[in-house]
Amino acid sequence: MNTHPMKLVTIICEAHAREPVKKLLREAGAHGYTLFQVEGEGSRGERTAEIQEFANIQIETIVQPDVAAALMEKLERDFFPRFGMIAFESDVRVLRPKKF
Amino acid sequence: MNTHPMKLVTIICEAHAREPVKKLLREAGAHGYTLFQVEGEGSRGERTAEIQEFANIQIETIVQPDVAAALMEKLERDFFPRFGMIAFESDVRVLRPKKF
Amino acid sequence: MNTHPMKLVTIICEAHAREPVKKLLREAGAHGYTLFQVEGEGSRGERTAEIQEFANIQIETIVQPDVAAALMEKLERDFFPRFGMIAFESDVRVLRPKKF
Amino acid sequence: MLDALHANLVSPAVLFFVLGLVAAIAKSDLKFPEPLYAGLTIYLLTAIGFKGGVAISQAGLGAVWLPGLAAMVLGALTPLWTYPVLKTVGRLPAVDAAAIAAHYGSVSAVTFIAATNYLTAINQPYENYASAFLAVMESPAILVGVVLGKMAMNRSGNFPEASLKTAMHEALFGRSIVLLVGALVVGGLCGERGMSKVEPFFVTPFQGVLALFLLEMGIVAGRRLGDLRKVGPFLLAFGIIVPVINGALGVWLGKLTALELGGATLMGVLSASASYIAAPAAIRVSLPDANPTLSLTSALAITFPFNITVGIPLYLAMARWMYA
Amino acid sequence: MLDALHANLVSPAVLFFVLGLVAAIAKSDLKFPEPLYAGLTIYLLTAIGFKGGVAISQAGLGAVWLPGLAAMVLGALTPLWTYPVLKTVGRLPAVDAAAIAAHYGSVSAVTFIAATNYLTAINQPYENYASAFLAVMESPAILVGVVLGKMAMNRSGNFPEASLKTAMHEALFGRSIVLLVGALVVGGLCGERGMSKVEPFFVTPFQGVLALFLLEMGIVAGRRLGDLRKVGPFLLAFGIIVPVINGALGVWLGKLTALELGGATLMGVLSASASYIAAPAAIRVSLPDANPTLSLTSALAITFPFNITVGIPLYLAMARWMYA
Amino acid sequence: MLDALHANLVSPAVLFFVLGLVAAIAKSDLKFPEPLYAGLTIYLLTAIGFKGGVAISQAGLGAVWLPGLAAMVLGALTPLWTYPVLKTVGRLPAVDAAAIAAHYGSVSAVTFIAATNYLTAINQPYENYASAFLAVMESPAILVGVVLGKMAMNRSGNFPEASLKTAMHEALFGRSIVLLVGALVVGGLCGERGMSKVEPFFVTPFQGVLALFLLEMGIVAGRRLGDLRKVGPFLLAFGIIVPVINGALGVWLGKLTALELGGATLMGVLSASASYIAAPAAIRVSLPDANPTLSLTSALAITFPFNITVGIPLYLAMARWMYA
Ligand SMILES: Nc1ncnc2c1ncn2[C@@H]1O[C@H](COP(=O)(O)O)[C@@H](O)[C@H]1O
Ligand SMILES: Nc1ncnc2c1ncn2[C@@H]1O[C@H](COP(=O)(O)O)[C@@H](O)[C@H]1O
Ligand SMILES: Nc1ncnc2c1ncn2[C@@H]1O[C@H](COP(=O)(O)O)[C@@H](O)[C@H]1O
Ligand code: NA
Ligand code: NA
Ligand code: NA
Repeated sequence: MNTHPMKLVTIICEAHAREPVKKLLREAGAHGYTLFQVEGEGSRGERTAEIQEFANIQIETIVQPDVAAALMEKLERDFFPRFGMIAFESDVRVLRPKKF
Repeated sequence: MNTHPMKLVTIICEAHAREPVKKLLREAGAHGYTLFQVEGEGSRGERTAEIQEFANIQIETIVQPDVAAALMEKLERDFFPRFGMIAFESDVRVLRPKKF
Repeated sequence: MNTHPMKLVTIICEAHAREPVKKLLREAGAHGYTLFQVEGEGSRGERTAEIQEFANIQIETIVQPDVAAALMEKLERDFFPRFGMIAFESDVRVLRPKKF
Repeated sequence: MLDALHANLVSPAVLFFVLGLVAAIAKSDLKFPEPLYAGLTIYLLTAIGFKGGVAISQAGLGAVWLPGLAAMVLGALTPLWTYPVLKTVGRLPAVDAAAIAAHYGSVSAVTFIAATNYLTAINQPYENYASAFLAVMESPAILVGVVLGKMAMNRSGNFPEASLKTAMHEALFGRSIVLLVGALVVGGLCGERGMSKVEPFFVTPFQGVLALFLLEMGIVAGRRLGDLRKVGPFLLAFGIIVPVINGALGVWLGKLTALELGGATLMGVLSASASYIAAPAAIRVSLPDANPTLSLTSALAITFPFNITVGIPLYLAMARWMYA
Repeated sequence: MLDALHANLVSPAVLFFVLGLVAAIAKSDLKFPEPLYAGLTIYLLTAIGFKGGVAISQAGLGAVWLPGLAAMVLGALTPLWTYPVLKTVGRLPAVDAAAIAAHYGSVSAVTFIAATNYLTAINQPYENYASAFLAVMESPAILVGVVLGKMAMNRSGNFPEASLKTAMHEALFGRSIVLLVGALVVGGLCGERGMSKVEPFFVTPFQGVLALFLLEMGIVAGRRLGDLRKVGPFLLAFGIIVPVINGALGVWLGKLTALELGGATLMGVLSASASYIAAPAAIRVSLPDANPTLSLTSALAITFPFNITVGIPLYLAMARWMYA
Repeated sequence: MLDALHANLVSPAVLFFVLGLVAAIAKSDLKFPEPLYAGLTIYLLTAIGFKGGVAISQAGLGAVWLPGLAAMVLGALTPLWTYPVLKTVGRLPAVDAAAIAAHYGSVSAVTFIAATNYLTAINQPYENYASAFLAVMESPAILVGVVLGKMAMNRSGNFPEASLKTAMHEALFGRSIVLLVGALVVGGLCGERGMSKVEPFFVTPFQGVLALFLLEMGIVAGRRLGDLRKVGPFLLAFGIIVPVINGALGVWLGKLTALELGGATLMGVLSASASYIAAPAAIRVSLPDANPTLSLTSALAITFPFNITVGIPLYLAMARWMYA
């Protein structure tokens, strides 16, 4: 199998950050994302999923390493101070690397 | 702790591919899977989660490395040309390796 | 980018284990978690998501390596014999390591 | 009796239940999304609770407390006789016996609701405040069952959650209790005036909602049918004989505490029914060593379908015989 | 005709549909969560099926079988003439032609329901058992379309799921068929007595629920409008002309099989409508090489809005003309 | 006044709200799944909008425009006086003051709906077209609040989304506005004839649905009670005193623009209510530096329960006094 290394960036944030984060992904050069409705708990307390506007979402995107680095940097600078969120990256291997 | 390396194969696809993918997993020798209802965007445009038949799902399965390789190969050959989907693999460590 | 290695522990279990697992996370020193409603299949058969009480959940937590090791140990000893569940760990890199 | 059975079997509610069974057996992809199930449950429990509360506000607590107390005692005592049967006749491990006993001492709200529906359909009057008995019968047996299980295995104490305290909180503030008791209190405070405002939502469409819900319950029960092999012939017999005994006990106790024929039938139905939501949830965290397949399959795939189809008319026939 | 059109366009159902279109075009964040969509679908299908079953129990199978058989044959034959048109006039690949032909031979339950709604609103009587025709017309064309597609590409057999067997199971036990046929049978067994119990749920609020559902359908269809560029002018014309032809055929066949004016109109509506749920699901797994954008966009973004707004009154006008 | 208060407190809607509060405080696991919440919201907003639209079609736009314009102006002006109060008396940062001011200038649809419910229950007539005021009062204050916030922090412009443009789109096409204004227009076009078709869905069961929805709102508000410590005594007082002032202003303006007693009460209710869905969504993306705990806790855990229980009868008492 011919798999290619790529970065998976995961962002967990309050639902209000949805459109700003999607805009960031587009600008940073991600070609797609996958979005999960989640519940969660962190430093800002529990976040149940009863009202969409108050809920949590998880956004995952597979990108080239340099895009991942740029994404993480912008998240830290512009988003972390303003939204309840965390982000992390990990290593994955994909087929069809041109797609990402 | 005695953890054992294993492969996590993640498949994100249109909901119509659900039964074919489940069948593939069984045939390839996976002993289980976990399934998420997700939204997403990729080369085929946005896929919201309003109508189950038009929605996106994510299927994750933990398997032995050789099973992972076989899975990825079959996905590339038989599924990618036909369904809107992506797939990737990553490294995880499990307890009770015999289970997978 | 200054990212820091951390462990991501993923637990997939029957919904009835929700409160016990959350309690375990708190006691083991995790500072947060994210929870997904999922479907799944494993050695205990298929678990659809129709009735919340009979459903599956996935809980993810990002923790320091030692916390991860302690978590996995307690899961194996106290939880695996009693609940339908699996757990695995993987490597991620985060910003703001103090948060976890 | 045959007439009563026929009237039940061709009602929309029961036929939709059978449709659900058939869909599950035919492996259709038909299923209800979880939030729809949750929504229907919330509706049914608040509706039945509210109606019961209004009925209490009219009948007065004086009429309710004695049969209510009797119902509670009956529920609490059921595990005490089923537990030894399960252990000695059924040769089940103590913890499994305790778990199953708890399920059969507790009650199934949907079975109760289907029974009220049936009585209404055949014009058999009943005390509307009977939903108060439903509310008080859910928890006691669960607590008794947990104590029995704990006593049987008090050496293996390495699981901290496995505590009576968790079971207590679940029994008092679990979602079905909060909805049912809460709506009872709300209905009691509002009385007839409040009822007139919400009747077109909580009462008029009720039977139709129940029919739709039983379609889903048929699917859920039908999926469990495959597990019948796992539970063995003893539990199969247990899941039918015990409801019949408990049903008779309930009807008799209803008569003893001066309920009318309809109310005694409902007390029989409650006693005969087995819990498949509240009890599994509480038992799973309090007695995690019990095998959930045993208790859930008997409550959901044997006793529930039996009661919905044959049991309810049978308990009515018993009541008619006792009141004759 | 203009009166009939106006009556349709200012009905709550159609106006809510237009509101949904507008919301989607304005990129509003308004959307219905999936379980709500699923719940509304389950409600509409069981309600229409149940009503149809009760009607059959009153009219007798004798009145239903001939037009029902005719409806089935009409559905099965539609792909046979649309397939060559799509291939030769539209110059589409064989597998896409087969897929689209299957969609147009099958039916849209929501279009049918909107039509019954419209007839009720303008006091035009119709045979209530017409929902039986809806039930039997969904599957045949899908099976025919799959066979056509398979025959066209029988060399490329490396995809095991792509089998007629899958399509058969989907056609017989897919969720919409199970709900519709199941509710028909339930309604037929319950008859008028069962109806009286569930009428306040399945009948009285039906029109309002439909209006809300069409709001959602407007959003869904509106999102597809962007794909209109991708399908090209041929499919645009196809998506309007074929329904008109099929509508006329349906009305004519309805008259031939002795339906009344209202029933013939509904047969026309069924024939004119294109499936956008059952057919896509079955075709996607049976003919995975077909491009879903083509069939789904024409069925959902062209034919469905056309029928909901202009088509339904048009088929009624046809019927009035034929019956004059 | 005490009579009016009592009538409100023992209504099913308010009692279910209290039940929700209790369930949350007791840490029950009772909760409504998100799609159920979304479905109830969609129902309530379309129902109230549709009813208002039908009322406008009967009363004529001539009767509505003047009080409508007044309502809009009142909403837009509210942030202008509350903002300095929050900044100087409350010593809050400018951006938080702007955010809170926007919430209190905007409106809570559920509070409004509960008020119409209450007036109906005590047989106090009101102008049905008052939902038009609800529709026009949601957005203006949000825009004014965003401008105030932007002006206060115009140096820190490194966050591109934080724009007035986003807030404008949200204010015009946010889901609640689309549902409410859209249903108003649909209702206006359908008129009385359309109403007769959907009344059994949109009107008859409305009060019951509202009761169930307020149960959920009680849970949501109850969960926020723990944050009361974080907001401090100033906001606690603000969350009760400002509604009373705004309520009086609204009633007075209603009288000035020739509304009847019932309509003026509703204008008071709107003015007194604070937004906890639309405003948080818009402010969170337009003024992301504002602390959402402050505005949300005061709107949802202080002002909303106050209005639902005590406020609504109070504003009616004010209206009675002014109209006496
Ligand atoms: N250590 C963690 N592991 C997994 N998820 C987390 C963790 N900390 C926070 N989260 C998620 O991130 C969301 C926002 O975190 P916070 O801003 O810390 O409240 C939470 O609601 C969780 O869903
Ligand atoms: N770069 C990406 N990162 C994460 N998910 C993706 C990515 N690209 C595609 N997806 C997911 O895969 C689905 C199918 O992708 P596509 O076939 O490219 O439209 C999308 O709807 C997304 O959920
Ligand atoms: N190999 C696997 N890969 C992914 N998820 C699994 C796997 N095995 C089990 N699971 C998940 O864990 C749950 C419990 O597993 P089990 O106790 O084996 O039935 C299942 O319902 C699945 O959601
Ligand atoms: Na019982
Ligand atoms: Na057709
Ligand atoms: Na206000």
